[in-house]
Amino acid sequence: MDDFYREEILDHYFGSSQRGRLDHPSLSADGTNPLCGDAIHIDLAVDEQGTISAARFDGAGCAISQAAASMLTEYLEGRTTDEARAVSAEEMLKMLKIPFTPARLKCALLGWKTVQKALTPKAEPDQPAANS
Amino acid sequence: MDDFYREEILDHYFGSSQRGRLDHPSLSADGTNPLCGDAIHIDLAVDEQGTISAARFDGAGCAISQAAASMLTEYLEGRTTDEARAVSAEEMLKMLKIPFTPARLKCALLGWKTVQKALTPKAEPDQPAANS
Amino acid sequence: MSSGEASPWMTDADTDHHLKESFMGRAGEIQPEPMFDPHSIRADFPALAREVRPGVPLIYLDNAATSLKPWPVIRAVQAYDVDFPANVHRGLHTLSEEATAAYEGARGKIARFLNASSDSEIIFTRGTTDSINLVALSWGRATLRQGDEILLSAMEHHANLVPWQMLAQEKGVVIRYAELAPDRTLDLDSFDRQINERTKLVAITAMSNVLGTIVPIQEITRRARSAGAVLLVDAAQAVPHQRIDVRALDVDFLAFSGHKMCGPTGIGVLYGRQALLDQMPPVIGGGDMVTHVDRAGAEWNELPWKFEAGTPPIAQAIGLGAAVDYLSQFPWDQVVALHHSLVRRAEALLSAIGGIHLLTPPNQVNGGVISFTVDRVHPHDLAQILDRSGVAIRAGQHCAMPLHQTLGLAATARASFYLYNKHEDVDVLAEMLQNAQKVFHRR
Amino acid sequence: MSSGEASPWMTDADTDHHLKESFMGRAGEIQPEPMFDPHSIRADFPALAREVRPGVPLIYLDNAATSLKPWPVIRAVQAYDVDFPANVHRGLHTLSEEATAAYEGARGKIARFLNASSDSEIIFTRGTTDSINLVALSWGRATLRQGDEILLSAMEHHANLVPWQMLAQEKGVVIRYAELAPDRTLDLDSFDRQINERTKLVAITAMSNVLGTIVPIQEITRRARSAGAVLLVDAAQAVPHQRIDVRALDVDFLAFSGHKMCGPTGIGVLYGRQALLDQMPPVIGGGDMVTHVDRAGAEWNELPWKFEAGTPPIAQAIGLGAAVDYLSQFPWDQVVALHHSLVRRAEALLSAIGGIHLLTPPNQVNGGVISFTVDRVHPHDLAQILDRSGVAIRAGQHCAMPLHQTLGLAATARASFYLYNKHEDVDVLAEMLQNAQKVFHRR
Ligand SMILES: Cc1ncc(COP(=O)(O)O)c(C=O)c1O
Ligand SMILES: Cc1ncc(COP(=O)(O)O)c(C=O)c1O
Ligand code: FES
Ligand code: FES
Repeated sequence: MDDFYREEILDHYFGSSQRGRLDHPSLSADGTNPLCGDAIHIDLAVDEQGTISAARFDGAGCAISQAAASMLTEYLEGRTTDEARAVSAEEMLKMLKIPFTPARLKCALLGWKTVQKALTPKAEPDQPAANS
Repeated sequence: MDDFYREEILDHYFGSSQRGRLDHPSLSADGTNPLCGDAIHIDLAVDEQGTISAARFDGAGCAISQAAASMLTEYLEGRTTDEARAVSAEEMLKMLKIPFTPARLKCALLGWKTVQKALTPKAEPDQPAANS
Repeated sequence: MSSGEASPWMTDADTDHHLKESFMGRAGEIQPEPMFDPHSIRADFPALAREVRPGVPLIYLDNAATSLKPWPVIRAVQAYDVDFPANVHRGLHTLSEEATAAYEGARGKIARFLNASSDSEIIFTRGTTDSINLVALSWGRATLRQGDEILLSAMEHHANLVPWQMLAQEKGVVIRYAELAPDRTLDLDSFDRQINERTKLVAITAMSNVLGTIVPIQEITRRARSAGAVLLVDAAQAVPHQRIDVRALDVDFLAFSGHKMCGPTGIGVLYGRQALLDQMPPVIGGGDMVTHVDRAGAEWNELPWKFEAGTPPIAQAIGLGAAVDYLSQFPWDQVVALHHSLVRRAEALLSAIGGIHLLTPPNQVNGGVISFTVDRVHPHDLAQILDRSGVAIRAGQHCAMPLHQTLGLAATARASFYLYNKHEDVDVLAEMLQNAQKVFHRR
Repeated sequence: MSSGEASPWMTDADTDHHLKESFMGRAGEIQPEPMFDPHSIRADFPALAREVRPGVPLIYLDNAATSLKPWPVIRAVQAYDVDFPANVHRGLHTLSEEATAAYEGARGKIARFLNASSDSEIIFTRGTTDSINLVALSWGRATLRQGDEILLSAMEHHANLVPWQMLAQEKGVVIRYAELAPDRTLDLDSFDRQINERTKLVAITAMSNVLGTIVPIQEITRRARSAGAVLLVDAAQAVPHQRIDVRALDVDFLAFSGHKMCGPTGIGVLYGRQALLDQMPPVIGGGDMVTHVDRAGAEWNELPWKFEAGTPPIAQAIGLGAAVDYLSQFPWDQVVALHHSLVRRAEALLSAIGGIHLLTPPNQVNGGVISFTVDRVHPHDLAQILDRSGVAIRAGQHCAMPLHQTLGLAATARASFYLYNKHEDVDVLAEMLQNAQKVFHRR
């Protein structure tokens, strides 16, 4: 019916089991979409082998940004941090299967960018998102 | 031939007997046309009865501004300062008999404005024209 | 605006009358003509004829962001480019004289439109933002001292907020905010508590771009005057939607943009009281704002050119003049009534749907803006879903983040009307909102 | 530009080559096409079809003030007003996305036109004057300290003079001037004497709007670099007349206007080196230049939007993009050669008349400007007399009063050419100048 807001996207938006925070995340980061002020928080638990045992997202935003974050965190669980780092923006967009306008691109990539930020070795100490 | 630059205007422009300075002017003033930077100096000699015995103009500028100043100073000689003060902008334009565009209006009225300035009782001490 | 619907703070009959006079122009002489009909002018706006995509006509409800442009304005801009594309002021040739006459003629039209005392009080700028910054960088930097106060309201657009914050940072000036009343109109009691003898400037919007409500400027003027403060009015929304008389309102500065009132982009106006403008230093230096320059320094030109350095937006000023002509032909009290009735209709239809929360204060004098949130649907998703039906609304914080913080909302959706919008547009909006709810509610 | 005609300071073959490369773009790949013919494009410029008064066609020789506009530019502006008259950046609806794509697309075109490193280095402004003032108010106010020096040349336009004088006044900065050589070209020896370790900024025109001569920017860059000074180039005349490659020229800031290069009024560009722009504070506050605002303060947006507060000149930026496309289709070395040959022809014809004094240095690389005085005829009278024959020239000081003071001239007349001017235009100019002499010489 609506290729943007199809079943799968809305499932991730409303009923994601990935939504939430970890008590003791190994890595985490906050990201903001400057166009709208929406923010995403990412928590990752990484075991000694470098495998992501749990990934969670939290935040408020549009269906696209939240669904994307949900899909990505789901995908990351069980994968290594190296594999996670290797996920490209294009792969993120492919997961979403949505025809993107420039404005929605930032929505689609908000979670992905925040994950990349969490995975960046020399990540600065986390700052509260500006406008959450 | 050319209704702007007709004989009379050019006579005043090139051969005006009004051009020059007075040795001991009773009143004088400087005026500038901000559009072009052209400047006019006006000297008036006024006798005890308030009659303008001599009027001179000096300066560099377009034919219109110089001719207008020449015509006006010629007209003023023998008239009282009250009569001089009463000369309106319209009368000045009538003397010139030229169809005026807005830009040339400032040319036509430069001498007239400077005369009015010279005649203004509380005229500030004369300043050298900015751009002469 | 039917006379029964006055905002609660307009209790004083006199104020009410003045307000109407100054906002509505010839409101006194009630016109016997038939009610203004938006259908009659839709053909003037070529964008209304377009389809957003094949088979989907445009329903443009983003007028608070920018209005559509009518043919007379488009043609006026084109006439400059085609017939007399010359620079102004400095040329003696015919094209330059024509351009100068058209450019200065537009200034005159705007002066008369606002009932300014003289053309010298009309400074052409790039827009409202530019106009307000001009006051901040000129009057503000020259006048304000550490400890002075600027009074704003809780509902200002960033354009009337950030310039003052930048100035406050530089000068050690204190910014205060007049709060909203519980019904989200301006709280005049709060205003009275915030204004004091240190208040050097009151800078306030005449109409909120989020709430649509109209601020009673004469109430503000009276208060600013008795505090001895200068009054700047952000009229970006008010000038397109009301008739503004700067002398009746007795304001010091008034800023607005061409593009929200049928004019081109790239042009705006700062009205300033001559006595203030005369004292103010220029901000931007260059050609045309000087009478003399030498290696040591320069002398400033007279008003308004002192504030118009360089080649101005000539075609755009001429276009704005055409927009003023265009708008002036309508019985303006009826246009005001149209905007008001569109909002009333939207209020009624949207409240009936359920799950929709209106931000716009109910039953207020409103210049044609309605903001809302829809349960479970993020405003941006809403805007996108509506767009597929050709309905253009705006989502986000509408450059009014502090207002959204005050209201505790991350983002809102906004529909805003202008003189070509019809009641059917509101009906489609309501229908499409229900459609969006269905998409999001189906589980 | 025939290769024999190099300016005297272009002695170094290498510099000469670089200069040509950066100014003339693909000059290396000499085109085999037939010589660029201005007749072939005159139909693109509707103003050329007009009569100044019945029976008197327009001969437009005031291009240094503003150029005529071709249909593709007029149509691009109109397309925005007709098809997608929406605000940019903040909207999710189709019109807004189309407007944003067109606006940012224009930025991309300009970045490529200038060979900038990134679109972020292209700031849309209102024009050259606005661009230069932006640097003065942002970089200048943040960086310069008492005793620092700014080096200008004797031939600057007020736009590249007054902003620095205002800054100097505020900051106690010293302004120095590189003088002209006796042939009225820039005296590089004087430049070398004026630049020193206190010089923090060199701000210089790339082409004089009065003399028409082209300043060897790479020579200037080299000197600014070794002094450790920032280099700003006023390219208001150069961008319309030459191909500019900001990376080859290695400049820090470059300012120009749309209206002198076939674009609309109301738009200009500041190119800035990203590393500098990144450090610079914004000047104008408002919407779009922030990512976050609360009552306490704001966070700035990234480049280029940090410097573009409020609704930008959308239609005008799109029009400038169209102008860049329009100009880019021509073999530019041939256009440069055309301008040069028009000036050569004017030089030859005017010198032959007698009583005419050319200001424009003879036999120099010239971008299409010739200035002169005529004995006994004031330049304004001259302009007026020529106008009656449809010939549009400019008279006065051309916003370069200090240059005129240096030259000891109260005013000059200027004819300036662009790519639609033909040799016949020069012939008519010469004829009409003789006619004017007759009017004034008849006694
Ligand atoms: C060399 C030069 N610099 C600056 C300017 C100012 O340009 P604008 O008036 O478009 O701001 C001009 C044109 O007037 C110019 O010729
Ligand atoms: C109330 C208000 N003030 C200021 C502005 C800024 O206007 P502009 O973007 O045209 O400078 C707007 C519109 O965006 C507005 O609605
Ligand atoms: S609208 Fe904010 S992330 Fe999509
Ligand atoms: S042109 Fe200067 S006074 Fe006429």
